[in-house]
Amino acid sequence: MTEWFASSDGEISSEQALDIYRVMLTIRSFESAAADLLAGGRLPGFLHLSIGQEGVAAGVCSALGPEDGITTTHRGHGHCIAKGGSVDRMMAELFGRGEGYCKGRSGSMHIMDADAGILGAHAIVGAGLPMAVGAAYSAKVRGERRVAVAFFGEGAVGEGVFHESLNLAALWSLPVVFVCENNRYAELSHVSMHLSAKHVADFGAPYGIPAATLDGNDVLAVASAARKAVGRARDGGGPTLLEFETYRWRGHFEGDPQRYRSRDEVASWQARDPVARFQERLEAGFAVDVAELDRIEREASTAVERAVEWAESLPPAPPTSLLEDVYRSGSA
Amino acid sequence: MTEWFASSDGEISSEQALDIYRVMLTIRSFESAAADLLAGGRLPGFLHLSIGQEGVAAGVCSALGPEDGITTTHRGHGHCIAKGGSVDRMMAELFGRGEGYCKGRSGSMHIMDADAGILGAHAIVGAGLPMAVGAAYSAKVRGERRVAVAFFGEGAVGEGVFHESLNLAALWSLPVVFVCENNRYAELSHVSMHLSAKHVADFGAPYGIPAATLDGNDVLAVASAARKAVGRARDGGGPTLLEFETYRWRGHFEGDPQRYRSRDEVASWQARDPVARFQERLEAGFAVDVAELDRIEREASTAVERAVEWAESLPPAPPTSLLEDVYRSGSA
Amino acid sequence: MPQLKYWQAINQAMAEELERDPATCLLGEDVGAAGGAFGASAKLQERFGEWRVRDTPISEATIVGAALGASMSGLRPIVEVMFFDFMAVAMDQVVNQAAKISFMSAGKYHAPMVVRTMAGTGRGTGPQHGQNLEGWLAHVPGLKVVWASEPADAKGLLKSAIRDDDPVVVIESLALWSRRGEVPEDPDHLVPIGRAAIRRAGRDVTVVSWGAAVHRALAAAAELEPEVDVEVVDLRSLSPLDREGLFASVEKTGRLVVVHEAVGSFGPGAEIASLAADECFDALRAPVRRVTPPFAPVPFPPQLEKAYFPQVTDIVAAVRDVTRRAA
Amino acid sequence: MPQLKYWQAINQAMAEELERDPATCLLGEDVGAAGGAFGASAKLQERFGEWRVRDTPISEATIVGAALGASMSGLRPIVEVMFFDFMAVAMDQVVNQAAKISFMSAGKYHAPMVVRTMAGTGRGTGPQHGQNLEGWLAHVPGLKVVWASEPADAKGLLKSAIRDDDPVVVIESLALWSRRGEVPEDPDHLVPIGRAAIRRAGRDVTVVSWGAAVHRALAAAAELEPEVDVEVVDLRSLSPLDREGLFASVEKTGRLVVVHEAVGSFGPGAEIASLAADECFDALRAPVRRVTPPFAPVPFPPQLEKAYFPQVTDIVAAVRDVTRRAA
Ligand SMILES: Cc1ncc(C[n+]2csc(CCOP(=O)(O)OP(=O)(O)O)c2C)c(N)n1
Ligand SMILES: Cc1ncc(C[n+]2csc(CCOP(=O)(O)OP(=O)(O)O)c2C)c(N)n1
Ligand SMILES: [Mg+2]
Ligand SMILES: [Mg+2]
Repeated sequence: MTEWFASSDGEISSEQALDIYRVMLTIRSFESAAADLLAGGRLPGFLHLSIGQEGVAAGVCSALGPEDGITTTHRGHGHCIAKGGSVDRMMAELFGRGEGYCKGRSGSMHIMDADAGILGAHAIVGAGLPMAVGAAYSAKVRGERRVAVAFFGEGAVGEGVFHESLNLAALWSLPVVFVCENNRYAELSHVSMHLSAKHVADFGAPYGIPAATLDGNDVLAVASAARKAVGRARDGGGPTLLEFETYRWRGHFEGDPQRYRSRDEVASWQARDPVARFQERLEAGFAVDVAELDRIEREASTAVERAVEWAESLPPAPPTSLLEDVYRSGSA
Repeated sequence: MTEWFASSDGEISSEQALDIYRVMLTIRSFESAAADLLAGGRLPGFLHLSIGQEGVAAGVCSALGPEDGITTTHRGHGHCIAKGGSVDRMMAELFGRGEGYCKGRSGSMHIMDADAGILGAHAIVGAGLPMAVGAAYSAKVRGERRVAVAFFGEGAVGEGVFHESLNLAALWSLPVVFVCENNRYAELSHVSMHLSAKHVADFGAPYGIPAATLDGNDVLAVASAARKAVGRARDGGGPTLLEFETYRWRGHFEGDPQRYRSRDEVASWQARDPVARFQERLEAGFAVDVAELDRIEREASTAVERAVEWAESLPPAPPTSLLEDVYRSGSA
Repeated sequence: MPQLKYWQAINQAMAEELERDPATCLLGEDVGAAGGAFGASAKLQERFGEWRVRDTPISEATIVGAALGASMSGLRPIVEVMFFDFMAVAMDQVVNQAAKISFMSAGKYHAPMVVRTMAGTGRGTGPQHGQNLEGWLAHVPGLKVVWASEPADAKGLLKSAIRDDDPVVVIESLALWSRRGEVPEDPDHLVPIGRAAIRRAGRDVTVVSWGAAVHRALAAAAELEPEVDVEVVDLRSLSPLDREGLFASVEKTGRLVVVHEAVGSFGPGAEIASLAADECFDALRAPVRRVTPPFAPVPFPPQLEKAYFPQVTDIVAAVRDVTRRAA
Repeated sequence: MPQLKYWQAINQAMAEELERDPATCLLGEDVGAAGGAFGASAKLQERFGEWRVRDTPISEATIVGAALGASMSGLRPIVEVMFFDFMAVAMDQVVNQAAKISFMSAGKYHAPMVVRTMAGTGRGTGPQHGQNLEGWLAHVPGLKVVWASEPADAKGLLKSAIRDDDPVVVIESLALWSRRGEVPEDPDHLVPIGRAAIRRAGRDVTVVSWGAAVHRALAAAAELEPEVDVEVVDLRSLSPLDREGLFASVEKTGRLVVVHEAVGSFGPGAEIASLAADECFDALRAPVRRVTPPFAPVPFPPQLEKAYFPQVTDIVAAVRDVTRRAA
């Protein structure tokens, strides 16, 4: 199975590759900036960062079009950026400004963007999976060629809805791709403390769902596997379960003292930095020159800096917004 | 795997075999009587009968001691009788009499008996599994050699708690045996409409839980597999998942018009009657003579008749009992 | 007007809405081939196909979550959760996700979905199939909650719910399943969500109720006549609540009795009672009373169900008690 | 008496009870090696071993169900559900199973288990981590529900809950996590479940509250002095409710304001208000008022949290309003 998902040369064009690179750097910039802002007391709330995992977000979303939908988690900035979410409106949301995606009321864990097909970041572990299945069911009923992707962490396998969602998707042969980012930890606990299976991908077999465990820090491998899974879904082939092995460099949340892991372990994964690896690959395999990469990096960080500047300059969301949008139709 | 669970001659003594037979006939008598009573307007409430599935209840519970615990479902009469529940108190419960297991307040779907290790029939699909896991955790923490068995239908695989329970049991290597009665239907829907896996036993693999799909209408095969699973659990070997293929002869509930299946299908399973098959086996393999079997059958039906007579003669549970036992300690 | 049974009115509402809008669909255990555990979706799969009327596994949480995702993606799903008690299994998706989608997306998404669930009260179903949890749901911002006591409302409220752009929980009474009543044929027969109905006008005391309990309130009113002139308000919609309708009645009568089949403590009646104790304080001439089951699980046999759920005599006694007082 | 922080009091309660009774155990996400997501179980696994203090997968429903099974089999488990909102995931096991075990087994089984859960209110946690659902739980026969506002009670109520033979939900306020207070060292320091505490005696109006809101009620009382003499009742236990304590206070003052951090509609305050509107009707001299958040999901940024959750000024205004009236 793993082989079927393997990447082949030429599958991704240089242009696509540079887009992917831009996305990865935007994610890293965005989250690094957010971390600094929180540490500096300029941002309210909590932050769960995905630095080190950018390959999965960028690779998977490179296989999706705007009509496709995603659901994600408390650690969803990367997925939202990769799916086309605006860093401006995301940053405004983190700042609690009225111009944010939820008018500054919901914060980092709840980015949604109907235009970009971001069905939402949901902070209840596992909660996004049924929603993605539902979006796929809608596509099937309506005869649309849309695909839905559910991003989740390996911790979500502990929640029953993960399994229920797999069953439903398989039973109804729905166009949904389940993307697990196995970053070895759920909060402060190692995967060995919460999961008895060797691989999350093992859960595909009972349902007959194609599944594989792949290197999430190799963005081209991710992109390639995602293309296959998404293509299969779009063509009516049903669901796929992709498990990507990766690692979060930061704590579970910003401020996490991280007593549960060693510096060595972190360092060993930092040595497998998906951004640096892709950079090398771009230079070697795609013959992109360093100046171009630098330019992209600068653009990404500039976009984030501007977002910060803009968002911070806005007034805090007003209390009058509290009751807005509670109901779509008449209110209670 | 299936082979490891296979039965071998001499494993079950004649005495044990006759006990099993008695249990099977008691279940059948009890449920037949209940069906008639309900049809005759003498019983209130709803009934979900397991006639045709007696082999699983009797076989599995023959491997358990009084110290072991079980949880069961809306279709739990058989398991409760096989585990040592009193037909008198069960019948009194069905009649809504104060002498019933719940003082006649809860009815057929909620038989519990602390003395017999019946942790309870629970009418929320899947709800009994976590409880059995908890009982097994208790045995582990307290250093007791007790085993817990969770009985459930194949429909329960649709509920997340089934999967969560398997994960927890495997992760903690708990002394619990998961016993699925795959009777092909969940309410009015065939298993193909609710489960995408071929076999419920397939769900063992991802967790490394030994599992097998076996003939639930061959009570000796059931008993033998249960002995192995229970023995393994008791010796600290961890959980097992046993799927027994079987069939319910009656509707989902008494009164079910059963439009979802053909008479032929029912007849084909009635031809595989676990009671009749065991009877033949007892005569052939265990050299039990027919008179002995007749005697056991008469005793079983007499016990049930007495239970009916007694229960029906009792006064209905009094309204004063409504507030009893809501709290163990002081009330709210 | 044709006479229909309560369940037939539900069936008709769904059939009409499935016909009217191809985005409407129905999901649930046994809703398709079998036509519903209690027949509410009879023949719908035949008419609308196995995708729009779809049998599901026993996975309430995921079915509700999938309906949410579908409702955010162009469909208007109806989910059937077979018994009210089973809502507990799906509570996270109902409350943490569906109810908050409009708010969390700043209105860019919304969840035009319906969760239909059936209350087993009075049908001998016992502790895990007979609970009434409407108070939980009405406590959740973003949800709407309705409950019909008559076939015409069963149709009209369900149709309104299906056309509503917010998630609506529609509770149905199995105890009323075979109740007959006139049901308008008008395919746009909509009962507005948030509007109570005065089932019997009266001057002396307001009795507020919903679902099957309404009929006991009416029977009590009949029994009390002419001694006490009881106004019976059928709430129909718990959320949003018809505050104006409620206040107008209490201002007029000066007395309030709330009757429901959920347990009393921290139950739905408390909201009605305390609204009156705040907003109608000056008009109140007697203690506000709630007539509810005792604080205990639901029993199954008939004699205990009768002792447990509020009966006509209980309502009569409560009304007598509050009207006896001069205050 | 030693000063402890709220979370330290919780930690001490668990440590003492784990020490005292080998049947006591603790289960939850990150409770073991990590010592709890917020530190409440710091060092307990080191002391009591990895079986009695056990890290679990993210499977709230099954963990609660397993605790129930364990509690029926000789253990006295404490389960930690990290945020109050996540209770929705486990609601079925809490309500349909645990709460009914004693009833359904006619008292032959019981469920001496505790579910500890933390309210994120006031900590910038937002719509899925900041809800207060105590009203749901208090509405369930068979459950007990407590909520401490002071470190001493956090210890004493939790110890009572652990020793209680019924399932008790213990709610803890993250907003009070670092609050200091004197905490008795007595290993049998038990705060009885079902008994409210008068935090400040007064004659003019009763303000009932619980959890973190109590401190705002006290601040409001201080601000209103000497103009209005406010009695502040800290409920501590929602179920069972200290009806006598509540009634005595309302009978004395004739005025009632209820303050809580759950939304108002169909919320827990309604029970308090309607009990008073029934049982203390003759004593009431003003409308019964509830001070609660608006009917909307919980926002996350500080300025909106402040606008959302009841503040001292809101309580002051409500008290002024009800005392201004002669009635
Ligand atoms: C139902 C529920 N339980 C617990 C939590 C608390 N929680 C937040 S993140 C998390 C760990 C999730 O781990 P994983 O799924 O691996 O995602 P990661 O954080 O590694 O990206 C937990 C337990 C939650 N948000 N929802
Ligand atoms: C949570 C929940 N959902 C739905 C039901 C309604 N229901 C009762 S039995 C049943 C089918 C169960 O099928 P299965 O597990 O195969 O058991 P069987 O009846 O075949 O013994 C359903 C859906 C329920 N009791 N609980
Ligand atoms: Mg993880
Ligand atoms: Mg079945």
